[in-house]
Amino acid sequence: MTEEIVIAGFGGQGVLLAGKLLCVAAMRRGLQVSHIPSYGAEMRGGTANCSVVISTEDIPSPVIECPSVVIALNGPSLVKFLPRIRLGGMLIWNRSLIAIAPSRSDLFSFPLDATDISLANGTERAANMVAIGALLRLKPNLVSMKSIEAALDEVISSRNRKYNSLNLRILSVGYEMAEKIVANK
Amino acid sequence: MTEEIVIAGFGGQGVLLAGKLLCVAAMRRGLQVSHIPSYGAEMRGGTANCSVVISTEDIPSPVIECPSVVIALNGPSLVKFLPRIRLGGMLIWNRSLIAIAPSRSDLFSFPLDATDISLANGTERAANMVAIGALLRLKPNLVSMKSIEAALDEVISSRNRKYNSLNLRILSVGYEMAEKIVANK
Amino acid sequence: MLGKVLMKGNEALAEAALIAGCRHYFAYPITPQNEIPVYMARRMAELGGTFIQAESELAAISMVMGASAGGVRTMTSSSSPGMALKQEGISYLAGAELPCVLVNVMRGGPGLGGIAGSQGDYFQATRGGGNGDYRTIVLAPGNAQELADFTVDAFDLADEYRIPVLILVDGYLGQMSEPLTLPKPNGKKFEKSWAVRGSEGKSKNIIASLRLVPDSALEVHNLHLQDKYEKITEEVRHVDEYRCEDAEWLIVAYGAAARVARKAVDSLRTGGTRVGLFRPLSLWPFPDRELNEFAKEVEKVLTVEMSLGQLIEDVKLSVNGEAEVDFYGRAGGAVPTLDDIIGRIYSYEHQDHTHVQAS
Amino acid sequence: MLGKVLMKGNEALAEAALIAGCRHYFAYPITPQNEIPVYMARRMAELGGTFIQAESELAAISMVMGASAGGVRTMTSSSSPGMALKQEGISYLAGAELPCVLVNVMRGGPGLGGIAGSQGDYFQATRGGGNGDYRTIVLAPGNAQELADFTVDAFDLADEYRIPVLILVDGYLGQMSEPLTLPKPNGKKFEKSWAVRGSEGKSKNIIASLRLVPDSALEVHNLHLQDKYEKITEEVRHVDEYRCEDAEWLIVAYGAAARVARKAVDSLRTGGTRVGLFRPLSLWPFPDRELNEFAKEVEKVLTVEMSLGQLIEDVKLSVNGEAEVDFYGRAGGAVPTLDDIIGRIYSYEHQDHTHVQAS
Amino acid sequence: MSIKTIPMYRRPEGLSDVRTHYCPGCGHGIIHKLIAEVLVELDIIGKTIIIAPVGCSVLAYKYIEVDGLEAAHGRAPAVATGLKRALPNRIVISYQGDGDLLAIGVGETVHAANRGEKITVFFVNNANYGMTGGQMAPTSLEGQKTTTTPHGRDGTEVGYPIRACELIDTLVAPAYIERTSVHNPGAVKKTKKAILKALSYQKEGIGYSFVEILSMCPTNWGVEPATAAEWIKTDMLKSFPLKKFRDRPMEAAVEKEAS
Amino acid sequence: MSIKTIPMYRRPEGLSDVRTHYCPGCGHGIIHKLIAEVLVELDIIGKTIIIAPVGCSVLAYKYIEVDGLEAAHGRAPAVATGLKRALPNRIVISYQGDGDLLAIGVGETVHAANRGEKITVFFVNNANYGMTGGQMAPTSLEGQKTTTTPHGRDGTEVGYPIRACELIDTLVAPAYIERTSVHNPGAVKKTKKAILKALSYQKEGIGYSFVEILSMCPTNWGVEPATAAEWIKTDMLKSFPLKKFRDRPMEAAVEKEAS
Amino acid sequence: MGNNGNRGVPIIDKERCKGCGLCIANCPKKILAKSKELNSQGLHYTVCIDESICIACGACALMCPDAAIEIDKFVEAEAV
Amino acid sequence: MGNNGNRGVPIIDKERCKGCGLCIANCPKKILAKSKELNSQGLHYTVCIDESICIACGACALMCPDAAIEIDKFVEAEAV
Ligand SMILES: Cc1ncc(C[n+]2csc(CCOP(=O)(O)OP(=O)(O)O)c2C)c(N)n1
Ligand SMILES: Cc1ncc(C[n+]2csc(CCOP(=O)(O)OP(=O)(O)O)c2C)c(N)n1
Ligand code: SF4
Ligand code: SF4
Ligand code: SF4
Ligand code: SF4
Repeated sequence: MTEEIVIAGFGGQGVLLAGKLLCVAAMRRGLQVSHIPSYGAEMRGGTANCSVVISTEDIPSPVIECPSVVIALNGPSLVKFLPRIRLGGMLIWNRSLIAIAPSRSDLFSFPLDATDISLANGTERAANMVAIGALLRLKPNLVSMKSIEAALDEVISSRNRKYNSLNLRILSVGYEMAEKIVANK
Repeated sequence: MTEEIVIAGFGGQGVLLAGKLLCVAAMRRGLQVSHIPSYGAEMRGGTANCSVVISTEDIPSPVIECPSVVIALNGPSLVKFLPRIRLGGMLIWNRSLIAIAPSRSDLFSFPLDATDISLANGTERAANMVAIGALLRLKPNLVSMKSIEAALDEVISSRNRKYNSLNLRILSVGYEMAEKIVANK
Repeated sequence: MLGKVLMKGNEALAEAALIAGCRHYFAYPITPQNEIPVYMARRMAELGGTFIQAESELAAISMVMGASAGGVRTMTSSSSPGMALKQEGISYLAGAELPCVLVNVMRGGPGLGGIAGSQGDYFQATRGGGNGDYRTIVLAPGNAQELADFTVDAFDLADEYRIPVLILVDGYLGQMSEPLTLPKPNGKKFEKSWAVRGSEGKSKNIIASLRLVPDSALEVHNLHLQDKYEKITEEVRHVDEYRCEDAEWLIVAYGAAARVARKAVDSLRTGGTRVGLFRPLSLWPFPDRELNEFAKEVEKVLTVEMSLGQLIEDVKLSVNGEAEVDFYGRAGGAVPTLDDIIGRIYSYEHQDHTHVQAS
Repeated sequence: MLGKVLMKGNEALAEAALIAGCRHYFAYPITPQNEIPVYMARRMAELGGTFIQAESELAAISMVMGASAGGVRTMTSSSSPGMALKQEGISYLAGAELPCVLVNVMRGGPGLGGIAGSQGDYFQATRGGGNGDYRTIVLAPGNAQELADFTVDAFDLADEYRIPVLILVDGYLGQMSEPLTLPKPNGKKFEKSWAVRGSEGKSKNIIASLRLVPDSALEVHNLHLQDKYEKITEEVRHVDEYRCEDAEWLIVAYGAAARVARKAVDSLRTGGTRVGLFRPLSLWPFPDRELNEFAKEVEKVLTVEMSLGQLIEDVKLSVNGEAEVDFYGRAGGAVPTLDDIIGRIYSYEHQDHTHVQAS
Repeated sequence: MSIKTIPMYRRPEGLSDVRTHYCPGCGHGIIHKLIAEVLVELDIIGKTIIIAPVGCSVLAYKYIEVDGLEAAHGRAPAVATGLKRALPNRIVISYQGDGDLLAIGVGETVHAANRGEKITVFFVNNANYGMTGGQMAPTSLEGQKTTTTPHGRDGTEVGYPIRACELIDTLVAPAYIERTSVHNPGAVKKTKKAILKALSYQKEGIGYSFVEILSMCPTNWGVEPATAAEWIKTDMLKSFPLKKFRDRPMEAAVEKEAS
Repeated sequence: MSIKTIPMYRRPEGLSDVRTHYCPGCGHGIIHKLIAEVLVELDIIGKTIIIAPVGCSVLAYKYIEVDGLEAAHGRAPAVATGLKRALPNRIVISYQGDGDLLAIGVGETVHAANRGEKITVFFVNNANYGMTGGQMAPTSLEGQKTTTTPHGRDGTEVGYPIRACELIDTLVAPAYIERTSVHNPGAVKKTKKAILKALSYQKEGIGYSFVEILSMCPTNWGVEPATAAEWIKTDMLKSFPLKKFRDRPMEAAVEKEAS
Repeated sequence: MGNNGNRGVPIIDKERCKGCGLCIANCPKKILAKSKELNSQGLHYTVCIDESICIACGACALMCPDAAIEIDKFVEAEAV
Repeated sequence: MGNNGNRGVPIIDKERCKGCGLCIANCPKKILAKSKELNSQGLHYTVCIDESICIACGACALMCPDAAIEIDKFVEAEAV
């Protein structure tokens, strides 16, 4: 099993954290993992993204040409990564910030009102958690909710750990959203 | 024919100029020549010297390990180069500044009162000319007085060319000194 | 995986330097190694160590020179253009036989180039971009675990041989996070009676690369260095031979490029192609004899680099005509692809079979 | 000899640069190349050209970058440690494809080392001590005449290929005076529409090594550079083959070392030994095919350097196992001796004869 | 009485029609805009070359409609020197950040100023290294938290903010030295005046001019742009008072030295 | 009333028993002597390390009985920084010429001073590059003939003399800055006092000290040593007035910044 | 004061606007605000919520780092 | 002035002396001069031509770059 996941969004949307969470959770399950941020522009103002590879085998390169999963938290990210998703791959996208639905029909596309859900839970910064929650449901063999819970404690600095329960709550909302979508399909 | 000549003395004694003179004169005779100053110490206060090679053949290296001729215008130069002169080589030394006669008997040694002669001609800087004059006599096949005369005009900057006749006069004194020594040997 | 931590390569390296006892780190910011100074800024404050953000790379390498001369373990890190600026200083450190650890997290060049990972400084690292006949040991880790482990080794090697040791990494390895187990302090101690700590109670020490008097002093010094380099060449030869034993084709690669090559070997082996990966872990000294042995047995050697023909020179020098040497390289931040490597090796086999049939 | 002038190597080079039309020269003092800035200070004032004694080598190479970008012929010179400092700048110039002439009058290293002539920067010159995949043309004159002639060529090559051209000399060649005939201006003109002179009446020009967008831009740029380098490798291959035709033994050497080697060849030939001198005049591109041809015919190749094993890598890469490659090198300012070279070649013959007798 | 609209302000022609890569609220954009305006007003845009530093403004030449040239990190004044000496009739701008100009490049800064190169240096002081992610700069304030001074800059350990104008003001040659800011509209207006003066001096061949401009880096200061502008006013101005340090033609400089 | 002789002055123990390579009348010798005297007087000679620059004094460590360390040209203050941070209880001296300190190394000079490194810098200003044969230095006077300014230094073309003390005096951290000279016995005495103060400050851990010393280079000035000393008095002092620029303990510096 | 009686209108290029808010913070009349909508960059751009009281001071345009604001001024036709 | 009544003698190490003449130029009593002879370095070293009027001011020793001059001072025995 190898999943090549790109998580992309604005700077403040916590895409790096989301990637780390996945990695630590998968690592604790004994899987091989790699995580690399895009540092492709020693410059400002663009999108932020990270590439996460989770695999039962050694990982050759952390760089992902054609992702199996893309999580696009904003419009520019969608524009950038949509064309790269592999045939039959998965796209999770933030409908709160992306007005027009993606144009490819050769992949599994899951819209989430991620920012809206986050805001509804009293923060604007947890769209990433919604998406991770959804991913957990959509790729059930990747990592469990339990391991993500443990990973949250490991990855989040002690100063911010107080938000972990909120994060988990938002995560499960994402999970349930995905559940519903899957059920409806 | 190849002569490997080292000219050495204090900074102000014009050793580089003496070397250049020899080179230009020899070059005009169609000989191969090379001249290199000692730049062996990016530092101060030592002796100045230059190595001159004059040859009928191509010159491999301007660096002289064992000179065939050494012109030592002061004591430290003598100390430095005496041991290096090749067997049967020639030493021309400035008796005005060197108190003790050189110790090697396996070479041809010619003392000159070079500084005294220079001073007697109203300058303290022409010991080099005395020595070159002597060399001309002692190595008659090297360069002629005539070619040195031409070389003087070529090498000396126009500003100082007015001293050329004086230089030539001192040169001939050196020549005659050598003449006398040779006659006496 | 279970007892491991997930760390960014740059941070794994930094933490390993601390484990090795480095408390004097000097650097100037540059992408993609910025995590190292940022990490050190925090940790040195905790440990009472010294981190100075130098005014330039020239100053940083000179601070390393001062600290090393004082007898402490010291390190600097940079990336390609910054490393170019350190070349004079490295030459001085090598000439003065001062131990230290240098890190180059390479990015694409030439010039300002870009900041994606690259291996374009192989020549600079292995041949020395500074002046004169000198060498630095060059280690080439290939994952976060090796980044940490080799860093500890680097400090030991530096002290053992009184030589700068360069850890050569590309930006991908520096930037990516992977699971690793942090090394334990090994407790090795090195006597540094040569350090300049004041002459009280002993004769005075002088540390310099300058050799002026007598005329032969500099040649003598160089021959001494050369002896040391030969000793290192005998004693420090690190290589990872992966499925090379019965190989018909050999791939040579290091760092991030070698990770892809290794995968290619696995894939090709599954398909029945007898291919191996020769991964030098020390780039200087280069394990040339070892490679030459394999070269005698194989038909062709493929060099895979993230540069345009640098590693291949050491490969050719090692192979010395014993086998054909082929080249596949990417530049300016691109990573070799699995397909390209597999395709290339496959093409040999294909050619070969054609050849066999024709004969 | 009669129409010739006696000039110091450094000054011959400086005057030739003026003959080639260079009116913008920037440098920082360092022995043994100081005659060049001193000469330029005087002559540029006479000619209305620009000489700036830069505040450092870093500044000097950057001034060259500015002047070259403005479309004028420009040069800088230095010696080993100073050259180490210019490496980043050279990488930028190469990346931005700016023509210029660089001079390294080498002295002994590493570090401060000494100031006697040496060839210890061969690696730095031919492999590039800067960052990334780049090349500079490297010319290796062997006497004052070539110093002058190659300097004029260097400016033409630089403009033709938009590349920095490095003249690599040792301190002995720089310091010694020899007879030479000054070259005549050749009147070659090069269009420089790429220069930045203001965008008035045309679209704007940008000169940079940076390639950020798209991701592949830097690789594309590198491949473009590589194409150019391959073109140069085909077109610029300079070598002086001296008595090589029927040689049984071959010596490879450049610069001051080659002068001694040439003499050795003459001596040995007189004694009946069939030996030749292969003297590369361009060190990059290295005339590898040419050397390989000879290597097939000889028994052994002796590399003679004023360094401790640098040129030999290019020799081995060229010979590629076709003959044994031996090494004789001196370091730190020493010059190879005639006796040593003759002795070494003689020893081959002796061994060989023994061998023949034994078989 | 009918009402007509007339254009009071238009996007300057001198700006290229592209989106910059700068973060929202970054001062570089304001400064680029002013330079573009002045180049057009002085009618020198066609003979100007801008030398971009290594820093966030590394692509400055893509945003202003002039020829552009790269310099290695810190070396822009030396590159400018070479270029101006080659083309004395062109206008040469060295545009630099504080890491570039005061850390790695302080030598080139001091010496180009000291030679009185007839160039113009625009020094964007944003109190940190923007491009590489907010490390301490020579101009970071005491106590300022940066990624490499996580507990705030401690002057006694890593040095105090260096004042570029004051440093350069110890030299004889410079013709014009001023420090301005872009933290509010009034400051922006004064900055434009300073840019205008600097470039007109160069146009007239008068000599070296240096304009330091305090500028927001909201991203790395970790605040909203408006808060960043406020921080300049409340904090930066204390260490970097706005001031015209020198304004004299070259001849005056020569006289001063002679006397 | 019988007469006895007592030793009034003895060659300092701190000097090595070797001949220096300096030219006759070179100021480096005088300055070495003073440093050697002070190191003994302060009883710190056994814990001092001198960092020699690249310049005529490249072998300084051979002449003073202390541990010695080399720096690359211009980098002595950075080397000193590394060493002092490694060994905070040792006395670290950075001894530098004007090419070294003000040309290639002005960056390291400014930044070590700005960090207030607890080191001492002795700056030997001889208005040219001695070691490489008398080229122009940043401190060469206007009109001064050097091998690279054969017609005399022209300030408008190649810059005016740079004043190191004035430059450093713009920084907050330094504790002690003074310019002295060795052109006559009185000046030598004052120089010794300055050296003493600088090194005792370091001994007490007070902070960065900088002593600039005007010094003769008869060889490259092309005059007799006595004439060279006279030239310092008649010419150099005009551009480089002798002055104590700053003398305050670190705490004062901190206060000043805080206020 | 100098703008006494002046009237005008800011023309905001919503695609150039990065939503930094410097114009909003510096508008003396407080008539600029963030849009509810996003532009194609996904950013809340600036809009003028009451053009009628714009005094054409130019503060917003001066502060805009992206030169996204132009200003038109109203003048009495005969005065031109 | 401060040396009123002081008496002493300079002790010059002729082998260390480089003959620079700084001592000679700075001796207030003008009692130093160049030797006729050369030392082993071939240099004219400094000699004191009239020790009787040396005031032990130390000027020569202060100026000597080669620390070639030491000074002895004469004192009345009982004063010690
Ligand atoms: C030789 C070298 N060293 C370091 C870097 C990395 N680097 C790029 S920009 C920069 C500093 C940017 O800060 P500043 O000059 O203040 O400009 P800003 O980005 O804040 O506008 C650094 C250190 C580099 N590219 N080259
Ligand atoms: C990188 C480098 N550049 C240049 C030199 C050559 N160099 C040696 S000493 C020196 C300057 C000496 O002048 P200064 O610092 O004033 O000291 P002085 O000799 O006058 O005491 C120079 C340029 C060098 N050794 N290294
Ligand atoms: S990081 Fe700072 S300086 Fe750079 S673009 Fe962003 S706001 Fe501007
Ligand atoms: S050249 Fe000048 S500084 Fe150097 S030793 Fe001689 S007099 Fe002293
Ligand atoms: S200042 Fe410009 S970029 Fe910022 S919000 Fe206003 S219009 Fe948009
Ligand atoms: S000062 Fe010293 S070296 Fe100079 S002449 Fe007098 S004793 Fe000799």
